[in-house]
Amino acid sequence: MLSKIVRTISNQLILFILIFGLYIIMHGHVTPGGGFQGGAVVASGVVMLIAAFGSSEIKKSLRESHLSVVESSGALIFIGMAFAGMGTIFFYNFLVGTPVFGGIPPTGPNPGNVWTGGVIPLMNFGVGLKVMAGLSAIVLAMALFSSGEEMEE
Amino acid sequence: MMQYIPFNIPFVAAALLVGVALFIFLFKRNLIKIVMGVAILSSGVNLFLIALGYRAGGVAPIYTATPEGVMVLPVPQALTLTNIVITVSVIALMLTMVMYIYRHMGDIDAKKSRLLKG
Amino acid sequence: MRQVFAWFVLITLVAFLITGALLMHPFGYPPSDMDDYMIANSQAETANNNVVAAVLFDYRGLDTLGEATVLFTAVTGVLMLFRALKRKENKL
Amino acid sequence: MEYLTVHSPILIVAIPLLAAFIIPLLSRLGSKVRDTFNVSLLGFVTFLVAILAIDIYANGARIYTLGASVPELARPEGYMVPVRIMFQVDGISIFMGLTITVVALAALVYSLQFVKNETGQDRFYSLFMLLYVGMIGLVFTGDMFNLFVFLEILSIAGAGLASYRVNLADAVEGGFKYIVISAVSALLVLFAIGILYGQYNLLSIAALANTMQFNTLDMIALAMLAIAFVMKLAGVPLHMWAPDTYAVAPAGITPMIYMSSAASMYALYRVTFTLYGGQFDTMPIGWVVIILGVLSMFIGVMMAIYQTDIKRLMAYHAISQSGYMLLGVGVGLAVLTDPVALANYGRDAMNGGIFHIINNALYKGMLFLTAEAIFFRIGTRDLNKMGGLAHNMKWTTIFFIIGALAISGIPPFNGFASKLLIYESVFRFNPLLSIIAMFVSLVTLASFTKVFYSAFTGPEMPAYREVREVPKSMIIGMGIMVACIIFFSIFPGLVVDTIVAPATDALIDQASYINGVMGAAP
Repeated sequence: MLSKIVRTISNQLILFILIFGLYIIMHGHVTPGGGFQGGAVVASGVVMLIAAFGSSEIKKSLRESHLSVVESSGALIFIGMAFAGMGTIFFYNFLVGTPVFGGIPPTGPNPGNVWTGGVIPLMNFGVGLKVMAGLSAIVLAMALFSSGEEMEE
Repeated sequence: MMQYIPFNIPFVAAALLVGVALFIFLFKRNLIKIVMGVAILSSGVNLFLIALGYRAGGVAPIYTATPEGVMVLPVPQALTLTNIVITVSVIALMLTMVMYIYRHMGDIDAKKSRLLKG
Repeated sequence: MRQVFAWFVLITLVAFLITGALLMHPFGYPPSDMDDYMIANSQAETANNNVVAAVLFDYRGLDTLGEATVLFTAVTGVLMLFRALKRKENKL
Repeated sequence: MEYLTVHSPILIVAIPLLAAFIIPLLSRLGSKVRDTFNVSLLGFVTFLVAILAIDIYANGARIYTLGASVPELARPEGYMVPVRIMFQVDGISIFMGLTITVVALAALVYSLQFVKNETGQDRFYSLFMLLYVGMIGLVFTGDMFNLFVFLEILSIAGAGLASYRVNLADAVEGGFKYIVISAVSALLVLFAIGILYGQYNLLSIAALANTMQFNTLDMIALAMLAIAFVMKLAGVPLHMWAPDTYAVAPAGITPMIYMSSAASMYALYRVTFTLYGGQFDTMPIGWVVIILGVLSMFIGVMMAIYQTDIKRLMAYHAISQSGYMLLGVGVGLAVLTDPVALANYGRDAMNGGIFHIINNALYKGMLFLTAEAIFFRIGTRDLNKMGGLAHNMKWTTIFFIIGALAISGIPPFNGFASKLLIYESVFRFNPLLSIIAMFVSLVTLASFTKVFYSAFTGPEMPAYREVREVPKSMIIGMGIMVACIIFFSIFPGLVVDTIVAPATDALIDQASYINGVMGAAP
């Protein structure tokens, strides 16, 4: 556990990091970014918390089994979107032209519209969930192991 | 092709990074250094891929509020992103194993291990 | 002997790599048949401003699924290795 | 049914992948549910592989383009190069797919009891499915970068599983060695893909083969790909990892890791035959493959003689047997541009080499399982400490005898069928190679006789009086493989004609692979 200053500041900062990460995830189809990058940003926030509070403190509120469930669901969202296109073909972008994220941007440079992209924003969301949970779980498990704590099964 | 040599510096840099990594694999026996070698090898490959996709004077291949003009190739960027994530995964697993080896042997020098010597 | 051999291997490989690098297409002027199609059609086909995202999730979607799978594999592997060995007799 | 046939290439990959994601959630319902789910799911995938195989043997190779509007639309309409990822399943792919699926089914059934008392089983099965996905995707894909991604999936899953028994120091070290080798070889593959992509701006194997110019850069890329795949398949100068990793991996996983080496061998064949085949004179590459094969055969078996650890011994035999496959297919590769020689003996040599892949996967996998069954009951892999196990482990003994006879190429068994094909055809190419191959086979027999005598025969040892036969699921797992071995032994001609010959044709016939994607030749 680090000093009180670090703990207070990271407590405040985590909110901004989360919002920034979510922004990167949800705007992946319009601006640079996407699920992997945004997920990594959020996971870095979790790593900051682990560094500030110590892994045993974090373990009380964040268990790897929960992270594992979040990760599995993120992966399921991603592969589920791919399977949902199976009416035509695997990975078919079936939402283009429908009311849900179906807007088609004008060809050429344009100001950008979040309500476009078909399945891509949803896939980005799934990947984002998966990456943030996965990377956090890795770091948490490593921190717990090196501090000598036994993990649940 | 010889007249292009001055423009090919990024490719040469990538090749040298790969060479540094190969040097580590051939001469270093510390497990952490081997993991770093994998990271450097991966960086070399990433640099190579990204350099492949550059087009002179190109902008990022994103249409949102972008200036008119030629765009750099998008596929190498996707390949690089894939390779970065894969490298992160490989390194995480490698470090896990190194932690276990350290716990078992109290040392991370491959020369002291029966299996890893070769 | 082993050292000499290792140096020989290293120098040969690096020479190969640098030859390869020098023979590549001129930096900044790549061939671009496949990529031009993606740049031109990503907005119409995938309704997407970000061409890289279109490549990642649509044109080469399976690669991204594979990449996500690699990350999943690594996380599963790490958590499996760090598991408690409680139910076993021969603990660490 | 129609729907399943059309979409079976992707379903075979995607359903186990979905299962791997679900298993961590599902195992909260209890281990019975999870085990039933796993076995029935892999059974369903086996069924899908079977219907895809029937379709391919009837109607020829299949293309499945992901994300296009129809599966066969490899290129966008009116455009000259393929843009999307495609699965391209032809004779050799489905041959490997069948082999991998049979081995995976047996290994899964075997594992059910084997890991019953360990912790972390849900993740074990999740990784098992991912390893299967990696292998099957590697053999189905028609895209270079996709091949790299699947190579990484199988490497990481394999390394994680190899060090499953983390309480043993050797296990973690074996896994570490495997992952370092895998990471380096995969990154070399990626570098080679970068070179090819930079020159042609293509990633599809068929389109690359179509535009290949065979200049210096292509040769550098070929060298890198070959080094990487030989490293991964444990061919001899780069075989150091194999004994360590095979020896420590848990049962059920050793055959799977062995199959992932075979999948890398498939990748080597795919690159040398399909990507670099054609007009180019393949004689030198063929000789390189032949020399690698002979070295692997000879050095592998010579190292095996001295081993006292039963699984290390079998691992060296696995290296040695890979040599036969490389030898057979290498002869075919060397004469690829010579139609007369190809028809005379090249095709037979390749048939032998490819038939040996499936034979070897079956009996070698089975032998690994019997070795692990012994370890399961008596807790040691040291041959000097074993003895008299035939008294108590009857099934294991019978299975071991069948496997040992098959691997040594004793007549009624399937190992003899494929080895005979190799001997005869290689003899006409170069008699010396054939004599070496026969000699290696004799040494293999000697080595397995030694194992049999020291482990199974002799008086009942007092320490092992309480040893019982292994649990039922382990016997069933081994039994699946033995059933296949016996079937292949009785009908070798049928098997060669039905599944091996199409695989050979698919490797030789580069033009139809290209035409599948690029359309008829101009």
